[in-house]
Amino acid sequence: MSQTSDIQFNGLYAHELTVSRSEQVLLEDAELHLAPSTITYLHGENGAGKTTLMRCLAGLLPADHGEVYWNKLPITHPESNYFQDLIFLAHSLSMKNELSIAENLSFYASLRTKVSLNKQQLQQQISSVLNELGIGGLEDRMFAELSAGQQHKVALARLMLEPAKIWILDEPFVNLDHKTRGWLSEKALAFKQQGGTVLFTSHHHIEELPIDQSVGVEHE
Amino acid sequence: MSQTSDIQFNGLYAHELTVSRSEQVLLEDAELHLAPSTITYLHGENGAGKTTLMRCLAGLLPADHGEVYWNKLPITHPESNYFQDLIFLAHSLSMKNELSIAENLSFYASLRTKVSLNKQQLQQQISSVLNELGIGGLEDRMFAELSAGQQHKVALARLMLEPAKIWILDEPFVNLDHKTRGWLSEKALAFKQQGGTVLFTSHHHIEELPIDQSVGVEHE
Amino acid sequence: MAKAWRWFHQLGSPKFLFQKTGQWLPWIWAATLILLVVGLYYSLWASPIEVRQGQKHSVRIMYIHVPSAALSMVAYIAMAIAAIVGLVWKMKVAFAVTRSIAPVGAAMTFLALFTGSVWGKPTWGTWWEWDARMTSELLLLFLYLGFIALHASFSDRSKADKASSILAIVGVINIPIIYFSVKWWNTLHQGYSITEKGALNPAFQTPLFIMLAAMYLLFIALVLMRLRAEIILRNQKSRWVAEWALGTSAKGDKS
Amino acid sequence: MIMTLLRRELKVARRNWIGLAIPLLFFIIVVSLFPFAVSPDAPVLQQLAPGVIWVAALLSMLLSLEQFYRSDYQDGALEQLLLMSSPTMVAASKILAHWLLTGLPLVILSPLLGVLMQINHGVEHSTHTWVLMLSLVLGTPTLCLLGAVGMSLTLAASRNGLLVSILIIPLYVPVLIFGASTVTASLENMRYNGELAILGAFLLITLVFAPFASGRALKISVG
Amino acid sequence: MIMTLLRRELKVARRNWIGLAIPLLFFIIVVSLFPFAVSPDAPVLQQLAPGVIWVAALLSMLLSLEQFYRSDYQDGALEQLLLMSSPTMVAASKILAHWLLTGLPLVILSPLLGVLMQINHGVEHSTHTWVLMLSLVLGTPTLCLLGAVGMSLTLAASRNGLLVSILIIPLYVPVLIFGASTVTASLENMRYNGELAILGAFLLITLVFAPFASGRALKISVG
Ligand code: HEM
Ligand SMILES: Nc1ncnc2c1ncn2[C@@H]1O[C@H](COP(=O)(O)OP(=O)(O)OP(=O)(O)O)[C@@H](O)[C@H]1O
Ligand SMILES: Nc1ncnc2c1ncn2[C@@H]1O[C@H](COP(=O)(O)OP(=O)(O)OP(=O)(O)O)[C@@H](O)[C@H]1O
Ligand SMILES: [Mg+2]
Ligand SMILES: [Mg+2]
Repeated sequence: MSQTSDIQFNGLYAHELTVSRSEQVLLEDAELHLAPSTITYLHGENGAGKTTLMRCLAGLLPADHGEVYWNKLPITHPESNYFQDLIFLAHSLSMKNELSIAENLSFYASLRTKVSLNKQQLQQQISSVLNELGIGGLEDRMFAELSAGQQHKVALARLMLEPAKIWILDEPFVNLDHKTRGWLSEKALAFKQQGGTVLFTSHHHIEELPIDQSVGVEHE
Repeated sequence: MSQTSDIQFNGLYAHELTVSRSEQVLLEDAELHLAPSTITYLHGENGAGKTTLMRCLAGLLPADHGEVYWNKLPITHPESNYFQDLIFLAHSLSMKNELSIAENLSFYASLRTKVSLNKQQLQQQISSVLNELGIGGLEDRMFAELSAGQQHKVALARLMLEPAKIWILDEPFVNLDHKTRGWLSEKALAFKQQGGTVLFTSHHHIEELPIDQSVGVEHE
Repeated sequence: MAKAWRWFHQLGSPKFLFQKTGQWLPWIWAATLILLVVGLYYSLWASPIEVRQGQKHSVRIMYIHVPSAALSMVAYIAMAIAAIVGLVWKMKVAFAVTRSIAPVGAAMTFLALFTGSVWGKPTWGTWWEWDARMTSELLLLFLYLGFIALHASFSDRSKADKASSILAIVGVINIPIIYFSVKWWNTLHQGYSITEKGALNPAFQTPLFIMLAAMYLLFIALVLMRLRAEIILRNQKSRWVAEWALGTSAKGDKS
Repeated sequence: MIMTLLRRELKVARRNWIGLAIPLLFFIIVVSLFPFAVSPDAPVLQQLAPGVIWVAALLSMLLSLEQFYRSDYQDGALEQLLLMSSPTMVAASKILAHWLLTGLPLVILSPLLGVLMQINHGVEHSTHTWVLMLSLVLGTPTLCLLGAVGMSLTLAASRNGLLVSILIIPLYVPVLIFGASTVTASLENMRYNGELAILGAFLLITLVFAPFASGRALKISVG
Repeated sequence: MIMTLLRRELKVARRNWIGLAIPLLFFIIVVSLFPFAVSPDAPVLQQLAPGVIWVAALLSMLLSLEQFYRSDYQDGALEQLLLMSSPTMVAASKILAHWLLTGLPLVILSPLLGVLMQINHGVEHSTHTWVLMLSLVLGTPTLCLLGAVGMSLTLAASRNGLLVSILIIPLYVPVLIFGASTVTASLENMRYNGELAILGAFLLITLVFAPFASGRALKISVG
């Protein structure tokens, strides 16, 4: 039952969320509010249910019970533009091994209907982001022929190329060197300042990234 | 040219190693010595060539030039028992999604000819390692149904189940929670104390793990 | 109407269904056994022997063949209906029902094929002929096996349920298409030169009807038994299952 | 969405052109085996031609299914697509791309196989070849559509390329029957409009329900 | 080594018992497509039987091959195996396991398909069935061996590596021709010893070089 009128919160709001995996309840009647202009850190031990919760918030995993709202509308509501506003980066990087970096990135960028760049502008933007990430000049390298960290960087480049209002990032700092961690933290802060909502997990403390809210998931 | 008699070093010794990837020389005439009872930390930015070097040391990637010796014998020498002595954990976890944790682990353990445990002993040992790692009781869970960190823990469990003299670990701390990082550091120290050689990479500083040697790979 | 809806919703509760079927099952089994004994007596001893084409005793196969062939199709339709209920009304018990019907339905299909070809050897002189009915029965078996195989290849039960239910629904849309295609296809190439089925001797009718009823009941009984096991399996964690398990074990101790 | 996805599939396919060539090669090899295995006589081959070519087409479409969906699932791209568009849309785009990249080449290649199987033996005109192509044009999209449903259902299932074949081959049978008999009718100088109409009807039915069913299945697989 | 690997393959297979059943079901289903496509008449089917059954066996072996090697490669298990044993040994164990798990069941199932394809139509004895089984016993291991070489070469999926997989399918053709013609000879009441001997010779040759070649290829793929 989606009682649309009840929800007064902007941003992402999860109401009475119950999620289970392998017949094991991971989350029970949880309430979670990710307001605009905040960075939320999701922590918990291995297997606590962070990834599961994120997939549920991203609408990929059906909840057993409860509802997720984006700007007061249920995310499954036909008028909700949640999926336009969301970038979800998961453990898997969602890139094609057979395509080059530039091809992979421009594919996702052009799937966003809001993007109205022409081809050349997009290529330029891609080049400049890759440059910032220290993999400039590798635009035409196959994705499979990159090191683990370089592959991860390519996935992160999407954050700069696609307009969004909420980022859900599952362990975005994994495999990255120190410089790139700094870069990502900086970008997350800038995104927040522009009114963006960020939810991320990490097993390491990221000193560069001040967080506004910290949510723990616990295994009983 | 394998000049066996020349090498006077015990442990792993790489002589005049030249390695390239995508027509780009990553390592040129490098010398590297990993003595017994040492822990070596391999560092470098993303894409510097750490993984490439490790695969080369593990004998999986042919070097352009140079030779790798294990206890004074080239690792490709028929009498070398390097491959009996080595555990190499790579970015990919080498586990079957369709098998349970216990089945995956006992497969690798029983491939080691030196292991002479009977089945029951092996199962007991597996259970106790998994318990230490906080995933006790999940022996019969399919590998695919684990969280990212839990999958990583299973791969690490191999270190405890197979006898070895050298560990080459590519980013072993990734995706692990704090407790498990402590566990791994402890085990690496114990291994070193028993004469083991450890080579590992990590982009985060692991405070619990004192290192004996630090090798940097650099991209020009 | 409202009453019917409430009944429907109550059936959706695993606990309620488990208790009710527990009450019904003994009666169903009793009726099945009685009808089976009577039906088998009639069909194996008391029925006349078909003299046409020198079949003799092989005609007795009919009393198993016809009911199992009929059931094989009814069962698939029932499975598809349960699948729709599960997907549309999100009623989890319905998935347990599809899962319980599938193997029993597949067994019926196999039985129909097996008895059919055993019967075919003495009457037509061949184990197999690409006749429309036989062929669509074979395809039905493949559909069942596909359902079972698909369900078994998931480790996550709720995914397995939903995916295989979609398959069951797609399959049921295709069954009439398959049947008519096959019929059309075979008659194009050759007529029914083998045997004309049809006008059944009334002497065969009574035992056949008894056997039909018996096989239907047997089918229902088997499905319900599987369903109960399935419900327990799926609700291991709930309190009533624990209580039930304790109750039965306590009873077991007493006896 | 459809155009972007199509462009990407084309790019992947160009990179991995062998992956595309293999089903085609398979198509040719399966067909050209029959002269060896059965008999090289033209009349015999001609009689077998419709069936053999159709079975080969069906099998090669099946072969390509796996590669077409599985990789998007494994590397997480499917998940991203579902986030950005409706499941039915994602399924429809994949199906269209699949047909353009494997169904269409089969259709284009079929006259060659007609020659191999002596389909025009004893006649001057090439009507039979046209009928063969027409039947494939109408039939192969249905195969794609049904295959997509099967494939999306098996994505999350433990890895097994052949499972999907078992699920959908029974569904393929009607298409196969009418596809092959269209050509057979033409060979026997009978009318084949009826068969073609039925193939068209199959196509319409599956066009309506398959993208939806496949989309639902994709959503379940990812969940 | 061989035993351990075999045991693991058996475990994967048992866990995934469906995985074992599926190539078999595929085999049956492919064969049963031909009556639909060609004709349900017994004499026609009988004539087609050797070719069709052999093609189906080949396809089902070929398709299961993919799954058999690819998964070990993708999850890195192959790399670990190569670290612990000689490449030839690894290849030989995989090949043996593959044959036991897919080739052997095909052979055992083939009489059933003989019935479906009316192979004994018009005769009282069942010699044809025996010849069919014999040809498969000699032929399927060769298919496994050749397939293993092709598969290991194509694992790394680098572009020129894939080219080789096109070369392996033509290598199958001689086996297929002699396999099918053994049975055809029997159907025509001719001697088939010659064909069987050639199948045996193929087996011996591949037995000698394939595990070695496949091992080398595995090593290259992993590098
Ligand atoms: C593998 C072989 C066979 C298969 C798969 C098969 C399948 C079927 C099916 C699906 C039905 C329909 C049941 C219903 O509508 O309720 C049926 C009915 C029947 N079959 Fe068979 N059959 C086979 C062989 C035979 C043979 C060899 C005979 C006898 C010579 C036979 C005699 C009958 C009769 C008498 C009926 C009931 C008459 C009717 O309802 O039309 N069948 N069979
Ligand atoms: N596909 C799956 N099927 C069934 N159970 C699963 C599946 N994936 C994860 N689980 C279980 O669900 C629980 C939560 O997993 P999840 O991936 O959400 O953990 P996590 O907090 O992200 O852990 P990590 O830090 O290791 O990534 C774990 O106990 C895990 O075993
Ligand atoms: N399969 C490959 N083919 C061609 N080039 C590759 C391949 N893998 C990596 N490279 C290139 O080789 C260089 C070294 O890669 P390597 O994986 O060794 O880096 P790394 O130090 O392990 O980096 P990371 O910290 O990101 O894991 C990189 O520039 C990368 O682009
Ligand atoms: Mg996680
Ligand atoms: Mg690396």
